[in-house]
Amino acid sequence: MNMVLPEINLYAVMPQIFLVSSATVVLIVGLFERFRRAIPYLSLVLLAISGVVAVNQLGQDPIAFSDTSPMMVSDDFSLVATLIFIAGAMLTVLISVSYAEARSIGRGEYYALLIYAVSGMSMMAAGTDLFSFFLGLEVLSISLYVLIGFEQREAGSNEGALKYFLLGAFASGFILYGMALLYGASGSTEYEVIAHTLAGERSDAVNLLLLGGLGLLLVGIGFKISMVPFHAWTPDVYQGAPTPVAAFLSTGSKAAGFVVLIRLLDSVFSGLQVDWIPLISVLAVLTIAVGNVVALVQSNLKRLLAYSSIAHAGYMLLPFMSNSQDGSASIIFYLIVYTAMNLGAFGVLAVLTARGSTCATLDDLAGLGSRHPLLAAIMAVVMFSLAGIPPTAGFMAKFYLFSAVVTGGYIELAVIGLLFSGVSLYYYLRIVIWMYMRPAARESADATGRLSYSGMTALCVSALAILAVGVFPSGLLQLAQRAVMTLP
Amino acid sequence: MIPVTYYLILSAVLFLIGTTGVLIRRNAIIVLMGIELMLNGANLSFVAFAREFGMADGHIYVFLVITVAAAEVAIGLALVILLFRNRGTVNIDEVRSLRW
Amino acid sequence: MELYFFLFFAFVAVASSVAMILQRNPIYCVLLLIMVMISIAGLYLMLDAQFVAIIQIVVYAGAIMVLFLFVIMLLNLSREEGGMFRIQKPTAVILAVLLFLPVAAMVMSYPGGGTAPPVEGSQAGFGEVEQIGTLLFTKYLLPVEIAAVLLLIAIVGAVVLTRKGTVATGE
Amino acid sequence: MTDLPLLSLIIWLPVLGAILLLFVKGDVAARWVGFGVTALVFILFAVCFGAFKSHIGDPQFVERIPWIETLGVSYYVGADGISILLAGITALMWPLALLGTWTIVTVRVRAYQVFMLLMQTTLMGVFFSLDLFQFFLFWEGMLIPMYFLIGIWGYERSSMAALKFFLFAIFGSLLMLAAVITLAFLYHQAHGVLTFEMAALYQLAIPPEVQFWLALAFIAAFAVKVPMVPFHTWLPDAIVLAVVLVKMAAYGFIRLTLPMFPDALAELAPLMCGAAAAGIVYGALIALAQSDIRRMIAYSTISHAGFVVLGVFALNQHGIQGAVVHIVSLALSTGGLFLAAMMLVQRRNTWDMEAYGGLWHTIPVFSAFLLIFSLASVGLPGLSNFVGEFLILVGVFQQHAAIAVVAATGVILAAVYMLRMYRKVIFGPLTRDENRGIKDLSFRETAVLACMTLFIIGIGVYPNPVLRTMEASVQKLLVQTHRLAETAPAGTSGTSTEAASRPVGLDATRGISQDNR
Amino acid sequence: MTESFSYVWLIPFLPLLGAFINVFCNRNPRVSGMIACAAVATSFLLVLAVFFQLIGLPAGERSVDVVVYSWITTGTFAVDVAFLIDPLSTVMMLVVTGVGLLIHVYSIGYMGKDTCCVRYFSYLNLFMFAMLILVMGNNFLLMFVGWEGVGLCSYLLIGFWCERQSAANAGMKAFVVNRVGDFAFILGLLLIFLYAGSLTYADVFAVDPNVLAPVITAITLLLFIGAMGKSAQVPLHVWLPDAMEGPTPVSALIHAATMVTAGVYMVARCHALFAQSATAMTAVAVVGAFTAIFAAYIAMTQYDIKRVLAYSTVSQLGYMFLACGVGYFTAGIFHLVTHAFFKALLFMGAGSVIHALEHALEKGKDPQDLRNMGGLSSLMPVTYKSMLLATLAIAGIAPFAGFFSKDLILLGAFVNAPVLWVVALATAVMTAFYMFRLLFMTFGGKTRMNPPETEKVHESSRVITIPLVLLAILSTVGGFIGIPHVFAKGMDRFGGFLAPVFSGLPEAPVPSSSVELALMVLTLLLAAAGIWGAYTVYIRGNTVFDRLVPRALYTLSLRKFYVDEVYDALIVGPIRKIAWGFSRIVDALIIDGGLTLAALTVRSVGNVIRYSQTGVVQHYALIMVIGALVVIVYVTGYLGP
Repeated sequence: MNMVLPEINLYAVMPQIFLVSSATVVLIVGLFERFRRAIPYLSLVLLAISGVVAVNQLGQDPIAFSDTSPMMVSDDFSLVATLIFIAGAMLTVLISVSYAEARSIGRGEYYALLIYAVSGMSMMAAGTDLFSFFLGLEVLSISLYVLIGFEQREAGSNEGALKYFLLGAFASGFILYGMALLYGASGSTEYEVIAHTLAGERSDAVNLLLLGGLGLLLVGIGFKISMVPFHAWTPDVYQGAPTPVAAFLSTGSKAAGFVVLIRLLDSVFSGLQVDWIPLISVLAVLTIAVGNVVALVQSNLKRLLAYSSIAHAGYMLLPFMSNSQDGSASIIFYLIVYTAMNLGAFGVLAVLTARGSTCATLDDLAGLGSRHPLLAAIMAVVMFSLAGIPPTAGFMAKFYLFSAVVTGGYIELAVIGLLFSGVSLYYYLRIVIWMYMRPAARESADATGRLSYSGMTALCVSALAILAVGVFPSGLLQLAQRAVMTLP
Repeated sequence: MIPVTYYLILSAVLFLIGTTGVLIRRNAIIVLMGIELMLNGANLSFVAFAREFGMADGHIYVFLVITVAAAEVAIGLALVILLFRNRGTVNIDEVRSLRW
Repeated sequence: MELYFFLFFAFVAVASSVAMILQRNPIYCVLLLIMVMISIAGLYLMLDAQFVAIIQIVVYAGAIMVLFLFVIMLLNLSREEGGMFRIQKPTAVILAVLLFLPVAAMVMSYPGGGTAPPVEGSQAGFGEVEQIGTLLFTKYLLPVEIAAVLLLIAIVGAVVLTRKGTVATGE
Repeated sequence: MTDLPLLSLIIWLPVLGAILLLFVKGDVAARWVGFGVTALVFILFAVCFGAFKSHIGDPQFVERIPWIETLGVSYYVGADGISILLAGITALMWPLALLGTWTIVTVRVRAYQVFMLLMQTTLMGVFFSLDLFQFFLFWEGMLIPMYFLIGIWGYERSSMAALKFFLFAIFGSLLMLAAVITLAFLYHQAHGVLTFEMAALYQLAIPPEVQFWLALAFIAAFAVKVPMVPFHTWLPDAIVLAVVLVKMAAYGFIRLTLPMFPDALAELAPLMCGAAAAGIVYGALIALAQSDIRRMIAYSTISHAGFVVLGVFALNQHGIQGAVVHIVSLALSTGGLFLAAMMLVQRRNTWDMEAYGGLWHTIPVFSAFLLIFSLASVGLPGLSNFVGEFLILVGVFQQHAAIAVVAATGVILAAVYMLRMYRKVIFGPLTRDENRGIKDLSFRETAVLACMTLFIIGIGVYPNPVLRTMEASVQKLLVQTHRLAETAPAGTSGTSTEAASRPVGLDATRGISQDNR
Repeated sequence: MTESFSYVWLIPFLPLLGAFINVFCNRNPRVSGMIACAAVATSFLLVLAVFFQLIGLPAGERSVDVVVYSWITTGTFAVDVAFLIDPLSTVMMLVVTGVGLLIHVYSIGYMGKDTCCVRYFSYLNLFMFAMLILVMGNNFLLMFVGWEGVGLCSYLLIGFWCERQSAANAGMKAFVVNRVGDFAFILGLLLIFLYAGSLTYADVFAVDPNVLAPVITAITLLLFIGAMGKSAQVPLHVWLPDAMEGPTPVSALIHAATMVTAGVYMVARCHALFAQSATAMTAVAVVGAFTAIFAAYIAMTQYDIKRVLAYSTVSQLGYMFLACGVGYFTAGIFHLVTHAFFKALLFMGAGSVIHALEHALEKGKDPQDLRNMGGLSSLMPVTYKSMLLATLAIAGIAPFAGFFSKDLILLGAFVNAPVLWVVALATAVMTAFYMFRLLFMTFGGKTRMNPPETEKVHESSRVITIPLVLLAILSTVGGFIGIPHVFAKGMDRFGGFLAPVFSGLPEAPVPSSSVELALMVLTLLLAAAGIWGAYTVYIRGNTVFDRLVPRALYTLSLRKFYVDEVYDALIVGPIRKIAWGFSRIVDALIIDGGLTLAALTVRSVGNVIRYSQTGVVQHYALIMVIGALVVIVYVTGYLGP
């Protein structure tokens, strides 16, 4: 029996290889107690190296892993996505340092799992086969289950992890069944083949299977990006998870979901858009509405941010309707900005609650403006950005996103989205009010606590990035547009 | 020769029984088992389709799914054990401190 | 003949799974699930998927389900613990039935492969270890590697989560 | 003309000042920096104004730098007669406001200066933007400093007031954003190029029914900020910088709504005029029922803002020029009134009119200034408001005589509420002991108010420099509107015979709704 | 031509300068009066120069526009700051600066000791400025500037003693009522501009009547409403009696001699427009006549010396409007001039009395109440004599100034509107009655003061009496500038001087000399009857009228026809209620409440969704399955097999 080994190109999976190796290195080094303090920084360096690798490959023609079965591809899209994930992870590492240290979860495994998760996301982004996507998703998910439950002594952390796990696995089941249907319809799980099936003549039955498969995939991915009605886990899990993990969860994992969704909806399933456009638009509007309306009545900050992140997912769903390169680019751009914003918001909470309780409510923020002016200023910038007020990046992102929606001819969707984003101002600004216009209700435990340098660095970086992108968005816009150019 | 649709129907039935199990059981472990049942249902479809196509790719998928399932089970059971340690119960409806 | 086999396995699988989700004793549940696994393995054999069938029994029924059993014993879950949601039960069943209708309608109309031609009978070596192995090491090299990483993560995760004595070391 | 990028300097200097302020320690130093920067801006503006050629209707001092190329956005600033006037009043008011609140603002002084400076930047940016996107950016960006200024340094209930204001404003703005995007999209459809350049968008032929909705969206944004009834309820609680908003919103009307949607205006302009007139009376009536000075001023602002809107939507030269003059005067008179009131409240710590009385002999200088500002607000001829009001009435009277009549009743009511306030606060017997010891204005305060008074009288007595500055620009604007109106669908033309029989007072630049009769 | 008058801008400017100097450069109360007087005196001299220069011109060229600078220009709207020098404005300027100067001088004596006299004099000067702008402007807008300017000064001066609540209220009332008139005035201006295309007198009056025809009645009526406000014609007269809260010289200057006559001046100035509308002319005449008799009726029973004079002023203004309304514009202006003399004098005399009594009367006694006076003729001889002359003048006794002007008005009324003539005649009787009532109650009979009080009463100082004497002379001989045709043909210098201004009007019908003479005699007789009546009642103490006149009529007069009360009930009250309603109900409840309700709705929806988040995983899973069901059903289009 002769086995013909396929031509493989490791170059195509270089970032992923680097990420997995980095994680493993961190894991191993973490076993040595004496390097404990160095681990976050080691992780940073390793992530940066992976990032450099990814940057290095930018701008080249897509490289597939192998010619016979591509599985994963290194194109600008996946690379840009990977860079977003890496940046998010680096910021997460920074805001984790003091938090993890204070809660004695700052072991090698924590950072290793973080990087594994990034590798999983990267695989999802680069995957050109439902299975590489699925496996990447699982790598991500399993890392996240552990990360969320990392604070073993905290009942909330444990509960959050279990909830996320059960529902995540449940959603995986749907994805898997959907994949089975797609496999049945096209005989393969490769995106290209599925797209080919869609492009060619196809019987009604095959069409049905494709649609059913897509629907089930949407359920699973909708879960990841917390699209209504698959969103219910979001607030509970964010609240229970260690704050840096929640930050990571709300940015990286959601971004990964969207990246996959772009690949699927805009290139693979674009042939079925008449079918999924009304569906997605209804779900998007629902998502926006539920996220914003419930966030209005929240006083727990993590839950509030959770609902806000649901709302943002809704905004990001809108450009799919336009089904244009601008639409996809606007999602990528939004994701970049969103990552910075949400990491900033959760980061502030992480820095604030590093020593204190996990429960940060609005009242805990009262008087923050005078207690920690810099922290409050960063939070304010982030809130304005989330609300989409210039000159922050949030505005640019929203602008680009909604212009894509309008360009697609869905003005009414844009108007609905914009109006709800007006509603969102209420809760974002409430935070600012509490920080600056309310005296501290009670002396918080962290009132005099020194803020960690690493956390503040991360926060300053995100705040500055938000402002810088808000004023000079060109570079990132072009990056986002270039990223989607390589999509078929 | 049994038509492939038989298998597909069976797989759908198993998948949905699994789903129902997830929905109605309070014991976290059983819920996890329900999820396993769902995966098995999907697997059956894969194999049935593979037979239909005469290509063994579906088998590989099942192989991979089993791996994933194993990984999930490991984590899931670990979480359940942790839960039991923290709260002395595996009934997930009693674990609802995070809500509203 | 084949049909009887099919019906037998299908019946066992469905009956066991229904029993599983209704059974209150977790241990019985595990055993019933193992029954399901085995009947599915039987179906795999009927579908010329010998390798998968064996894996199903060895890994799934053998290893994974034993793990379940192990944990249940470990936690010493009493008979009546667990149980079901009363109100949610009918809802869930109705939902499942409702969901079954479109899915069934979908798969019922399945005519055969889309791109690949349907194959009659067994190809040479279809579903045998050799073919599977070849595929695993050529076409599916990357997924297998990822699966390896996945297992590593799972191991690490399980260890991290269940490691006892993680007393807060914060000074 | 100098080679300096004057407009950019004017726009961005305050930001530099704000950054500088971050490194300044101490309240006094912060105040000086704030004042110094704004004064510098004023000087720069003076240079700019000196070099401005009023006979040119096109933007001058134009600077254009590619900015966000992917969106077709460039950094594009320029000043025409209208914008330079509004920028001018901003440049003037800022140092005065900072000087006027020198001792009134005692908490977080540094932050106050920072936000005031940022606010100035956004205002200048709005006025000088020639790119719609950039305009919107500044327009929205203004909300942030505004929000803090209202929330932190406002008076009671200020944080909720700030929130309320913000929500009101943002809903309007978001609708406008949707319209902005749609405009760019329409342009892209028509010409295949993405651009936000205002001049280009003016030329866009938009189907009338689309125009209608777009115009409504724009109007929503501006109406909230002007504010027009019934979008005004944020104002009484957030009066602090209301005058600023009137300026911006009216500018928005003039710069964007008019030339962009001529066909829609045929339908909308009479409605807007009617709403504005209703607002004038409504605001005045409510001002009449207030015993709180701040709320009284707030409602008077609503009433006056109605005049501005009325003038703009008269769609003729008198109306628009009148509106601009009125905006400028409002900044001076209402701004002065509020500043003076703040000075008084700083001394006695209450806004209740009933708590005062008999101050004439105690603080004569203050009383005199308050009188002048009140009278200007009342629209006394010889003071600046009169010029604006009268021109507006002239303009509107030509279009909608009945509406002008209703609006003119505001003149009566203004006298009633202003003098009522004055009588309660200044006149009457001195009954309360705590009012006895009030100190009169300091030299600094006197200087600030005197400066405003000078301008009020100056514009009232000799408004022509102001009018001449914008004349060419307004004409250009109207020509723009007319040209598009003429290309409008059938049914809107054919009034030439009618025009011949018009009384001689009806000039050619009467605006489109007239033509549509 | 213009060059020769180029200095006229100084005429209004000098008083402004005076005000400016007083406000900013002068802290010395004593000097302030000097500065003010000097400014006005110089203006007066300049006016005289203008007058003689104008006389030197041929009659046809006695109308000169002097443009100072271009004021407001937008598109077709162009208004200059420019002055019109013609006989009419010159007459007004003479009256304003002349009488004004005397009152300024008088004020030094009257107000010199007030602590705020710097402020007082600057207001007074500012008023002169505004009034001169009003009469000199060559266009409607500039007139409006002066129009409002005098209103402002009136407001300030009425409220001069602002610590008195009543003074503050009166000032506000004056301003607001005037604003009602101004509102109409503005609308009139707008109409004029709309149809005439200009606001300059020369342009407007030259416009073809056909162009203006559709709106001429509206224009003139609107302008007249403005005049009614300023000149206190019924029903907008309510502010003038209250305006007596101001210092007495102010009442003399503003509320008798100058400002209140602005309406008459305006109507005369716009005679070209008014003449085009018979309706408007009728309205002017009727309103004037009604006001004349209405105010005279009220004046008969008032006890406040200044209020009597105030109602008398209203009444006399009514006469002037009557004159204008019947086309006798010259008569109106003539009466304006003579009225300025004698009414200013009356006020100043009253001021002199009040000034004297203020120091004499016990605390709590009102120095303005006629019932606290009596028998002052011996104590204050100069005041008494000059006031006697003025009273004779206003009563229309020949040959005092009032006789000539009033006679001309009555003549005009007789010729054009006999009904109104009867009214005017009745008014003349009443005027004689109430004026002599005032005189008798003040100076005649026995004193009603205590002896210690009487001792303290002294004649006023020279500064006060000299202007009185000067004005008394003018009141006596002032009428001779307009001797009627009956007595001497061509001796009507005044009419001749104004003739070029009113040349465009149709020739008024002139009755025969005998009729004219008969009318004069009748008038004189009736006036005498009025005087006799007053004498009977107030010197003799005869109570015949008490028995004859029903109580109700008396009360009606005393209570001023309850006009203020009616206004309170019908206008002020409802507006206040509407304002309150808007503020509390529409604004707070409906608009703001509606928004709050919307916000609450959103919040409660949020809360409902929030509390559906039960924390139980299976519930979440259930939601997911429902979602999946929806998705599947949707994408496959199957609702079942």
